[in-house]
Amino acid sequence: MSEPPLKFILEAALLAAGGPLSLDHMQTLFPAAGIPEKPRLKEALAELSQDYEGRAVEVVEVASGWRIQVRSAYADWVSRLWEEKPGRYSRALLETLAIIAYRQPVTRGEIEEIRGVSVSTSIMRTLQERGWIRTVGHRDVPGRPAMYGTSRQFLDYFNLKSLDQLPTLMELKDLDQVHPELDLRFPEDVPAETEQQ
Amino acid sequence: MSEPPLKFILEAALLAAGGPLSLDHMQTLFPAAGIPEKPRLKEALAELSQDYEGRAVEVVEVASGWRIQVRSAYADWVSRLWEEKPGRYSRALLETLAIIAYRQPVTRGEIEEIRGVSVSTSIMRTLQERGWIRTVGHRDVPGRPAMYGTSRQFLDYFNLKSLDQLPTLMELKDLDQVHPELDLRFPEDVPAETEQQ
Amino acid sequence: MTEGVEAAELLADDPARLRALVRGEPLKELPHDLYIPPDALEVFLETFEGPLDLLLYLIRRQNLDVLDIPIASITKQYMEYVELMKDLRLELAAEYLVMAAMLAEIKSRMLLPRPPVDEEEDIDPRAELVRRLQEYERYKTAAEDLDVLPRQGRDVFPAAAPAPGAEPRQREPEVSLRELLGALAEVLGRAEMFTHHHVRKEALSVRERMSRTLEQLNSEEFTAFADLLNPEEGRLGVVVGFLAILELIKASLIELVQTEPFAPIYLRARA
Repeated sequence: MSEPPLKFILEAALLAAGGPLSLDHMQTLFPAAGIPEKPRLKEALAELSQDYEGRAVEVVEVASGWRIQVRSAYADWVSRLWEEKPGRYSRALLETLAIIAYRQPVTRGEIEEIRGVSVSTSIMRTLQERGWIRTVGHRDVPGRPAMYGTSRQFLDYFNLKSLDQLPTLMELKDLDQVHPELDLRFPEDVPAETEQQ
Repeated sequence: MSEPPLKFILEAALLAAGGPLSLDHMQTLFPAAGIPEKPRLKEALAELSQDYEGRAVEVVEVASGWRIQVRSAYADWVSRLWEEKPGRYSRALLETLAIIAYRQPVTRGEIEEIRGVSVSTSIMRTLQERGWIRTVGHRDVPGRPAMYGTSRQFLDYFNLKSLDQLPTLMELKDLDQVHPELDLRFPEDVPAETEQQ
Repeated sequence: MTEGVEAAELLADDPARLRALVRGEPLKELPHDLYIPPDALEVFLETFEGPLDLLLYLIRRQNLDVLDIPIASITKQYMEYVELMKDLRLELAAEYLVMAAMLAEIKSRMLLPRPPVDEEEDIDPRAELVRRLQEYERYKTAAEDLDVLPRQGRDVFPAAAPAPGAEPRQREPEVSLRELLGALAEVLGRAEMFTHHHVRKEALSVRERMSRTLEQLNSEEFTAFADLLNPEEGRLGVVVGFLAILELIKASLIELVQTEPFAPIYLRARA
């Protein structure tokens, strides 16, 4: 069998190695009689690099040699490869979120008064990181506590046009009868654009 | 930024994964609104496969999904990447593995009966440690011996999609059918032509 | 991605290391019936995978069919090998000896005259041996076929590339509206908010608007009242905006300034 082009031998070695190879290391892949000179190797790597134009991979030189890597433009998809299964939010978090939705603008102290227990800082942080609540001002009392309200993302995530679409507090007493037209789909069914923004 | 072609997204994911991905797993890489149907994925994999024509890599379907692998034509160069040569397996191990693959579910006693010798514990352990065989149940006889079967990794390792792709087993010839009138003369007395068939 | 080192015993032995020794002496003379070169003998002795394997070898060496075994000569050759092996690998001998006994039995049965009465039922004494040999040969061949299949790490290699910038991500938990409302219903039940928190039939959009209005205001500068009400929202929108401002004033969250009657009204958050 005739020998394949040098660039493909390097492609094979780099992808099989799954990491960088130095030029010295690349030379050890060849039998003593046919070791390519380093300029030849660099040339072949350049050709390979050209072949990869527009593809998902690229040839880059790093500290320990050359490697083939996935272009960062693909990070969004690739990241999801390793996505961990989503956890579940605690009851405390959901209650806090519900109180903010219904009583906004509301301070943490007021939430605690309603719930009868303290609200942890991590719950408030999680809700803010998720983009569902934000600080809308500060109550003019000693300590100037922050007041929280829900965000546009909150409405989007739950597929609501406005908070008015939520059942009133009175109606909440009998949850299953209220608002038959209300979209009570589970978020899994909701299109992703509304989830990810 | 406009989305890159599906085949390149799959190329990125398969190379980043460094191993097989099922179609189901590939679908999880996309946001809920834009999950490609499985036929679309297969189509894109076929396109990718075509792009790889003549290159050092190929797209293959194995038991646990699709993977990108370096073609066997490059084994000479690639195997020099590592100091250690891949282990050759003893005939005892390969015969044991073959019996499990073709006869599963099968007990160790049955394997020994076929081979006419005992099967060493270290062979069974090696096969299990490699993840090629697993206990699939217990035979309902005294001692409840374990029954073994092959795993998906076994198929992946040997580049197979399913057990159907194993080479066909030699056919058994029936003594009575081949020799309807059994000649019980001493074979030494039989003319040589009939011996040599 | 290397194959890793297998247990030494699983690696095929290096043939160069093998020496056939008989009673401690290197083997010089070969048994008369062994028509194989000495080097090959050394290897074979080490690599037979049991009595069936050895028998198959003896049969194949003479190009014979498994179905037509010359029992007498095969038995003789088999015994010679077993003698050799007894010297080399005592622990293997037991299985080989069982086979030797079986062969001897078949041979003797074939020597005996057959009683004419069970002519019909008479079965070839070799039948069971043939069945086992065939069965073994199938898997021996299957193992050889398996050995030449392209293998990961030997013939083909998984292709991998690092993906800088792609990090494992924790997916956000999903929440359904039902869950959210359920949580609220529960907390309300617990807090008996219906009495305690004097809940009116209050449009939630007012509360929402209160949040939004508060955000628009700050304590450093005044915002014109009119700027907070957008006529494009329609009559209802303006009313909701107005109610929100009234609620905020009532809750002392904002202050309202008007320098003289009919002058523009300004609002700011209470510092």
